[in-house]
Amino acid sequence: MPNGGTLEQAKSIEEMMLRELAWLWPIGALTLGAIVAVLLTMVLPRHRQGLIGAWAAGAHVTAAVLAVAVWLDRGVRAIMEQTVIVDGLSLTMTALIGISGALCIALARPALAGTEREGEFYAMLTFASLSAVMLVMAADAALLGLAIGALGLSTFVMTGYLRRSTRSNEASIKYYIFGTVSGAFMLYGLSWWFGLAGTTNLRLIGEQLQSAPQGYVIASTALVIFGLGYKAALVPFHFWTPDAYDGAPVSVAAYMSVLPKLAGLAALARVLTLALPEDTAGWATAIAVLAALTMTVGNVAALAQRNVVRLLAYSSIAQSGYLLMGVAAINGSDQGLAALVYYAMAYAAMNLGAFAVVAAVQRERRSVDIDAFKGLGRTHPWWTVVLVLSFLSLLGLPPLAGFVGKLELFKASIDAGQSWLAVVAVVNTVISLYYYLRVISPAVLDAPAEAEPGVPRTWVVRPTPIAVVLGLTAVATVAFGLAAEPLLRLAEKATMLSG
Amino acid sequence: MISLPVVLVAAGLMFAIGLYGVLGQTNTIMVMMGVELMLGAAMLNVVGFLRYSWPDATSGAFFVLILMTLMAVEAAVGFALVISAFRHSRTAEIDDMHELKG
Amino acid sequence: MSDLTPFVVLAVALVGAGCAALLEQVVSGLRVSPQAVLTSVSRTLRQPLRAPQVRDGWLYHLAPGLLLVAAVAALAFVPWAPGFRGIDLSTGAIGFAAALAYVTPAVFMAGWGAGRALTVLGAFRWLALMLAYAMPLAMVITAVAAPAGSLRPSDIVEVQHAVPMALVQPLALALWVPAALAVCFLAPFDVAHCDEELGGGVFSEYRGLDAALVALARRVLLVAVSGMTVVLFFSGWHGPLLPAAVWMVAKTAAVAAGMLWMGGRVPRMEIDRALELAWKVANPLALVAIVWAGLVTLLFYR
Amino acid sequence: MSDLATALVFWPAVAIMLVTGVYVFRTASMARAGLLLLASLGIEGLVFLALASEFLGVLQLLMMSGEMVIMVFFMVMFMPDPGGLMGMDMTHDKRRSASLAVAVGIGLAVVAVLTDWPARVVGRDAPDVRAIGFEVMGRSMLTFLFAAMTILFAMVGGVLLAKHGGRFAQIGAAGKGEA
Repeated sequence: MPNGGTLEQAKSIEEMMLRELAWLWPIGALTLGAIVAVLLTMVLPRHRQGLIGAWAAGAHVTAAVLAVAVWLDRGVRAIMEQTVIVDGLSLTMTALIGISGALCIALARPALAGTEREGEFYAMLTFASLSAVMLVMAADAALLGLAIGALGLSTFVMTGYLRRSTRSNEASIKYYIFGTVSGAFMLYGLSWWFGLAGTTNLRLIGEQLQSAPQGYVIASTALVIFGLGYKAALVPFHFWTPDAYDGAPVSVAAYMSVLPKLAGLAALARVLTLALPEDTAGWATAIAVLAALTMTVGNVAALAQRNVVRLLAYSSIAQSGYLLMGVAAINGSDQGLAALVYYAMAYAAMNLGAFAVVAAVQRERRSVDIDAFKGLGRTHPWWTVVLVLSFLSLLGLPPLAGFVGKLELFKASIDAGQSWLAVVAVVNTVISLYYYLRVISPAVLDAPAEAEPGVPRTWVVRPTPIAVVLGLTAVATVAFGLAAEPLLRLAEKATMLSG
Repeated sequence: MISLPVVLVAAGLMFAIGLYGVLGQTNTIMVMMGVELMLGAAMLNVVGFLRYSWPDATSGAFFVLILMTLMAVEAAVGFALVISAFRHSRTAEIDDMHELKG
Repeated sequence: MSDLTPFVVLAVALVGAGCAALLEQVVSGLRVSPQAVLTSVSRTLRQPLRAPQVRDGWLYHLAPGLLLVAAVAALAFVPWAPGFRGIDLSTGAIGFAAALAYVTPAVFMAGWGAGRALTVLGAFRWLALMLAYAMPLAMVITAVAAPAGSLRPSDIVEVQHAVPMALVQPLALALWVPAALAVCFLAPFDVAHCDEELGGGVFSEYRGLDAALVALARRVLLVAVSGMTVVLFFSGWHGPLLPAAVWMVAKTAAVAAGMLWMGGRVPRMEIDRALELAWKVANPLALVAIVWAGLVTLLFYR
Repeated sequence: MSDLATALVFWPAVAIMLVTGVYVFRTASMARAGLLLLASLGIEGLVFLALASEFLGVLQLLMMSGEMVIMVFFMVMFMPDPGGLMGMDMTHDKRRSASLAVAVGIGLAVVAVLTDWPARVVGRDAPDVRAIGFEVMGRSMLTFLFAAMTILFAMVGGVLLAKHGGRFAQIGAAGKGEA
């Protein structure tokens, strides 16, 4: 229904909504999690604030489980008068967001324990995950704009969490400026879309856009992609990424490199297929060019980095480029979306693993410079194992998850008739070899820095939450690669509903 | 006479003014003002469409409400960030921020 | 709304302001003399306009104008009798609040533009107070509008033909009164311009035409706010025997007199206590008032 | 409203809206900049009223007054030179930003004028407050609820960043556990 401005419509919609509430379980879990977290923050004493982290992580996991339950029990459909689409894509992304969000909370907990406003941080993080889920599910321009704004504001706050640190303040302000400006561009584009169709429903907008004049379509779509591209750190809109990751707490950088990015990419895929069906105005080629640019710029810029967080930031830009290959192939190939979903899962696992190692190193050695990784193998063998696994997987070495994912993306790209993009991606993979190995080799080969020669080798990984994250991500990175078959079948089922 | 293109051109100019502020100002709060103008331009677009193309499109009116919400919410978070930064470094100037390489 | 409406509204504002000035004399126990009012007006107008050394002349001289525009716009939303009203929007009640909202920037401009320590202090106090009371004010208006199912002031009057809203929603009235007193610059909330503490506060520097405009705007505000109080809570023009307009005017005069009487007798509230009251008591109570309005509407007005 | 009255409101309002918008960024006084922005966005509310969107216009007037007054307050607090007395320059990249903004403005205006917008019904009022209410309580209910969540967490986040110290800060031990 395009609009709902009469009493009869409101009544019938209300009745239908009550029946459709079951599809909203995952959203409900995160909403409840966020609100109760705020309430608990006010009630619990300081040394118990960690419980809120447990509660928030529980809400995330529950949301993931409920997403699976909804898929198995209820199936997929567009609900709430097509403002929200609960389909394979959004449910798998919800599950992914739930699990990765919980892992990020575990990663953040040791650094935050005992700080001021710890509980509020977990509440903000839960709300950010809720916004990410909303963004993935949105099929209505109003909800889309609101979700982008909400996801932005919660991540600005998390970036600025270290209030005494100039770097953190600066990072959050830069992030804020880029975020609000690109959001304004996107909302302006959405207002034009509304003018064409007389509704904010994206599918109905798509029906109108097909017959609209080219110049208008290109201009308005470019405006909308501005906002989503910034969320996913695509290349013309990527300037904020290294600064924001560098200034933010490492756990927040991990969060931002996975959740908003994947949500933004999924939303991009949904918006493009809903609003521009059938390759209107040749968007697939435009996105493919964007993908090539993104991966190239990210990889080349990463070569010069000595700060591992900045290096991972540029690496994550490059990874967005690979992921974007999936979006570009959606229209031309059936495998595009499946490859995107699979690579999203693999990327979440390996990138969180990499950031977990960085968090652990920063915690112990107070630095994230490449030199801080020297001789990691001698002192912390388990960290090094995870580091090597996740970096090699980001690089795309068989038999790890990243390899299978990239292979799928290449296949989809070629299938969609964009072989040149696959070639660009292969070249890029070769470039990225340099900087990934640049971190791995001192960690494995070198001796530790002279400052701490006598540190004994320790096989015990502390603190426990980081150990859990390290273990889970490492296992996932390997398992997703070795047992790719069932996961790929799952990804193939994660299709999009067209309203 | 007033017509849809007039409204849209006015909105486009307003958006450009906001963009001018965003690009040209050195102070975070001034940049926020530019963003407010840009969002205001988007609202003006929608209201123009409501008047001249889609008088029954309540979803557009609702979209304007969401835009107003976003304006308020983004301003609130922006102020909080400025306070946080100002308390520490006594400045809200973007040009003074060069701790990170950019 | 005809093309004559602006003139009608202006006429009502001028007449109302004059009556309010006379009412002030009554309440403060003086002999009622229109001549005294006229004399004071002409004396004020003969003063030179220029204030000594203001910091920002533009803001300083625009402020009284904006204040008057806000007051007259607020007055325009008040319906005086069936068919006799200024602007008849379907969202008039919110429009009234929107018009009043521009009193705040006007006061800020006056205080900041004058650039004296005490005027700026008064402006900041006023800002804090008005921002704190903005939320309860808007929520009270929605609560009162709920039974009518409309934000049009005349509809709100019609729904009170039997029972005035003051009896149905006493909590809403209790929340409305402080806000009404504050926006009319009356005690106990005259924190922005109190003579004893700030030596006249935000308006202390005004001379001549500016001062006259401020005085006029304050009287118009009093009329507008008391008129809207009658419309929202005391069943507007409804009443036995007498014609509608007479009832409306009589009730408005009574409310205005009551407010002036109270303003002269209640001690001034400290700004931080007033703020605490607004944020910690008035805001939560406003939510209760909305829930109560919903219950009443569902039970009795459908 | 009659056509004449509408035009009498619309044209001056649009002109003032744009002019004050430009002067926001051309004044040295921070207090003036904030109040000019209030003028620009508040008068946009009048434009909405002239375009027959009663509810949105009134709401815009109401919301912008509160929001921009707060903005003025912040400007005055956090600016090096709130009164504009020192005449300091607060801009960078003047030429480039102006030319880029002009280019974008022209581009948007050209696309807006050249596109053949569906202008079917002329002269009917925009949706009234009742219809918007049904929209909010019906089709867009979920979005509306999420907007409420967003406002709540903007408050939480604002307090997190802005309030000095934490809830548990004690006298003498302030900032001990600050991250």
